[in-house]
Amino acid sequence: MKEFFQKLLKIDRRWIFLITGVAIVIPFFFFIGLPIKATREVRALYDAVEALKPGDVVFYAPEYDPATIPEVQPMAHAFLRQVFRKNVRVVATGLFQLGVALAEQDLTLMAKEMGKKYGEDYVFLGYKPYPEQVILNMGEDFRKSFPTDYYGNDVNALPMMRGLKNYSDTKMIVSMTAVSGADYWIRSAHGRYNIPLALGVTAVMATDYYTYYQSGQLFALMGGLKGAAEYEQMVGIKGKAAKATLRMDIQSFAHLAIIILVILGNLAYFATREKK
Amino acid sequence: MRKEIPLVIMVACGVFMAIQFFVPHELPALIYQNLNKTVQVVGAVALVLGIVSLLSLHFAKINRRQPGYGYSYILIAFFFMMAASGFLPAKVNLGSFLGTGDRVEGSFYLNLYNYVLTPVQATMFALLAFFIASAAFRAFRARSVIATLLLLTAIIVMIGRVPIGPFVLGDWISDLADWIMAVPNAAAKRAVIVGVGLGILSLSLKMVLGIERAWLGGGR
Amino acid sequence: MPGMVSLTLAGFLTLGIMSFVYKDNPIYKFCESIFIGVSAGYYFVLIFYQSLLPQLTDKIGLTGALTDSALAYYRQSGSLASVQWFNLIAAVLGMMMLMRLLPKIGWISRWPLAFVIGSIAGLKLIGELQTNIMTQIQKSILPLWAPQYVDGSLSLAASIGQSLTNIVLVGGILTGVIYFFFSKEHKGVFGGAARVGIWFLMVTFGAAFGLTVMSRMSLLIARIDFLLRDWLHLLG
Amino acid sequence: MRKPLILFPLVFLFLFVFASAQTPPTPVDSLQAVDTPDDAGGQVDLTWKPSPDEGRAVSPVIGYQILAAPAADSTFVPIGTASAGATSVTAKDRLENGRPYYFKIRAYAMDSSYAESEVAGPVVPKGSWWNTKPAYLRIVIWMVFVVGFILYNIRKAGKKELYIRPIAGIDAIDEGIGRATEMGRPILFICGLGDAAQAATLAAFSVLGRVAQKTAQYQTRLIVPCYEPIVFTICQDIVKGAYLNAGRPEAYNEKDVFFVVYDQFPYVAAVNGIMLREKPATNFYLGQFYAESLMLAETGFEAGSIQIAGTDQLIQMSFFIVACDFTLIGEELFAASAYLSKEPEQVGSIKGQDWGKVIFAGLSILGVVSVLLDENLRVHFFGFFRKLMLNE
Repeated sequence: MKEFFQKLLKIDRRWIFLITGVAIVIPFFFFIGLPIKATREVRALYDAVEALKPGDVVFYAPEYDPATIPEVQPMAHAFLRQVFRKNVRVVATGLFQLGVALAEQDLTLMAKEMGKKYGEDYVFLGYKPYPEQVILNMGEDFRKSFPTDYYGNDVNALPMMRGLKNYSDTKMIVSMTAVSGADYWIRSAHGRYNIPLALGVTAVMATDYYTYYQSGQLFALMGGLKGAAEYEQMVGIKGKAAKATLRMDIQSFAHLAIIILVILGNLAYFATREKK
Repeated sequence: MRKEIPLVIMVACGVFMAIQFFVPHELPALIYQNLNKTVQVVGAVALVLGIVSLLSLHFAKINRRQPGYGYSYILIAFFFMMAASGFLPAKVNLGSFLGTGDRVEGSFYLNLYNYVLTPVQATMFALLAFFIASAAFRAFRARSVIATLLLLTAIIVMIGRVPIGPFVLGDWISDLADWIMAVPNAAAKRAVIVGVGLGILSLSLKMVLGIERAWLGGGR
Repeated sequence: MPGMVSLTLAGFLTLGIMSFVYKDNPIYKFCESIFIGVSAGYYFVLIFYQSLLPQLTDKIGLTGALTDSALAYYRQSGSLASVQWFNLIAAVLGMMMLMRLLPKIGWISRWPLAFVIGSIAGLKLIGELQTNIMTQIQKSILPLWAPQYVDGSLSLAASIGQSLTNIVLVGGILTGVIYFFFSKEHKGVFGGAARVGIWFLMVTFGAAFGLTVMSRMSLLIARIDFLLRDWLHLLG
Repeated sequence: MRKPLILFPLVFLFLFVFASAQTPPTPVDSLQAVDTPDDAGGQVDLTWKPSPDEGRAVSPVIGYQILAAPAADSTFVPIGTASAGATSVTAKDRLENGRPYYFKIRAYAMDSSYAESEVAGPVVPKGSWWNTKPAYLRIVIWMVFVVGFILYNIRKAGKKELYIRPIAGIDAIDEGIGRATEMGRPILFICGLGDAAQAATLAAFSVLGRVAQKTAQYQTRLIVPCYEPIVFTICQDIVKGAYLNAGRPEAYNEKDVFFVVYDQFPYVAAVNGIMLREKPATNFYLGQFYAESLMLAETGFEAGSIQIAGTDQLIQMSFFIVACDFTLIGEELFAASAYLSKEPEQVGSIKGQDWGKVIFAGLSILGVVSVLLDENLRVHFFGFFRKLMLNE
């Protein structure tokens, strides 16, 4: 037994990789559908959007790269579906260089699905480096940083941008983000211009940003696949489109695998230590 | 003079940026916005310098026939391919499977982005799951009070935030995970934020006062 | 359109990059080089079109500054708001940055660097104070005894629960801050408090780690989902 | 909301032509116009008493139009609208700083008849030079305190030796350099993925300066792969300067401080490759890190390097704590430069930071206690502090 534990402690990490992989692949073939409850911080965003009137404008800042699609995109899609369904208009930027193309794809896809028109129902301003400066500039006037939109159109020529000067003409800022750019929104958009701010972040970032939710700097916070699954259920997305909901199941087993590994590691550690 | 002038520029910009926060008048706001614009231009130019550095490093490797210099050829070739396709006019057709020039849908440039950069990024990010598992196995040992606390909270949060936790153990586990997130976690996080905030404040102050000048090269 | 070539390339690169989990090997080196080359090229073009070109052309930049001379523009319009001065400054600083390529006058590139760093330091000075210090104090002021009312009458259980939460919050913040004290020796009561502080920090790190497992697992799950569903069609 | 309001004049025109009997409403009363305080200029605050006919049964007042003119007797042009029920509005459009303006308000009734108020003005919109809002004043108060503490301690610092508690991660830096020298293997220094705008990166710079000085003395190879272009140029300056200071400019190898790529995962792929091939004895990860932290740290572990990390990103701290040998937690990273330099000014600034923590803790305790105390005392005495210091 002791020898086994000693071997276990020195096990090549490639075995660990293998065990993790197997623990994820197997549950794909056995969907259970464990129940998911909506939490307060996620519901807050849903309720705030529901309370908007048709024609209101929200500022939307998707900042995630292909690598974080699985966590953030389900939120972004669910949110855009809800917003467009309410006939709320959207001004968007993509201030993360890796996420510009994705932000554009998302908006176009959801707008097409919900029958929305570019320039009237939504506008995509695009990317500029040094996001914090851009965010501050937009607090004065969107045109300061974006005289033209992502597609090179003169911003003033877009019907929706008429009468839309800066954040104060929007109802809220919602950022679906996987980068530290979220700090800039808190500090420079909410902090300086005092616009209600909600974030959709990865599960990792949720720890960091929970404090801001508690202190009221964020009025809502969605974290990771779990937050996405909750939102999907509230918006009422069903079937294959509800990616987050489906994957939460598999997640359970992956976590179990790691916990078992940690317990085994500790057993081995204590079993071998006492004998020394 | 090589160090004094930058120092003066830095102090002037620093003091100005700090004060303009309190001035609503349009003049400082105007200067401020343009300073920002300038920062963007300088950043963009710096990238050009970076690329020059990258290329010269690899050209040097090739010249000196350093081990693995063959890979440098590949790197340089792909750089120029990507850059050239981005600058080519959209009209240029590179062939049925390569697409066209410029940065339009279906162009070679975007195809390379979509089919080279994107999948590899996603894969590397996903690989992290394996690294986490191995790191957890290796380092999560209840050696001391501190290590045990780290391990226990990690496990509680892991199990409490997925559906199976409450399903098997009851709702208390997810409540406990949420409580840890909301209370002790938030408390310590605030302490960290305050500390970091003071650290940043003091560092900024030292920069603005010209005490901290490591960035100028070689300390004093 | 993307066709087999692109997809095969994507698949090959994915496997190549993954192979380093096993060990460093020529295929990994090959894929690494492609990856870096393509990325460098991508950003070179992106930055050129998205930031250098727009900033240095039109009304806002180099060409603007050089064509309609700033001073003339000022005299004509009489308003400082439309002056092109700043664009000239931006262009000049950008040029100075490029001087790095010439060894003799490379030092001049410190000017634009000083400009960037100074501006940022000044900006941070106020920003940090406002968001990270003031707000956090505000939120740390909590009643240690927090009576809770359910249907108009005092609920003892709920009150104790809330009070406990508040006490832990305030205690955690204070001990955490004590841990970060640098100029006083950590011993005696003070040292004890600092110790409690580090416990709180560890709980936070544990929680962060646990949540991250969640994040990373979901990425891997998505990747495997793609492999099993979209690529191999093993799932419905 | 704005778009339909812009249409009002058209609707009114339409109604005006086709309406038969009209009953003009009573105009608004006591129109006041003042320059908007604490703004950049170009804005005027208007207040008025609403028309009593807002609630009348027959064609009530449904909206107001704001008119402005450069002189009381010249043509007034519409510059904005306000809905019924409003008693104030900030006029923002078409007003220029430094020119006088006169204002009046037109109350429109349902049947498109209208009545104009008395003229208010002249008002000259102008920008303010100082923001007098309490929120800004409080920031000034805080600045005076915290910045004052830091400055005071920096000044005082030269006079006597100040104590700084040991920080394990910082003490390990010298050990790490020594180890690399003994083993004859290089040191890898990564300034994180932040740009030069991030304080953590700036803190990393000063540690890099110290490390480079040591490696120059010991003739140990120092590899610095960079991510952000501006950070790259600064790193070059720092390392070059350090070798110059140590009297070994010839030992500086420009090709060892290089730019890799401005993209997270290609960067990680490259650095992982370097770790596996060069097998550095010591890895430094100081600055801003994101998801790559664990990939780097785990690969470094596989390569058998001693690893010292420091960041102000909370999540990544947890990874570094798990996977690295030494971790500088949060503020410890910022203390590092002072700790290593031992310069009195630097050490003094740390003491100033500690004083900042004292007020933080003091105010929190004061606040907590005041909540417990008698209502009157709380409101009058401690309420004063809260008003003075906190934006609530």
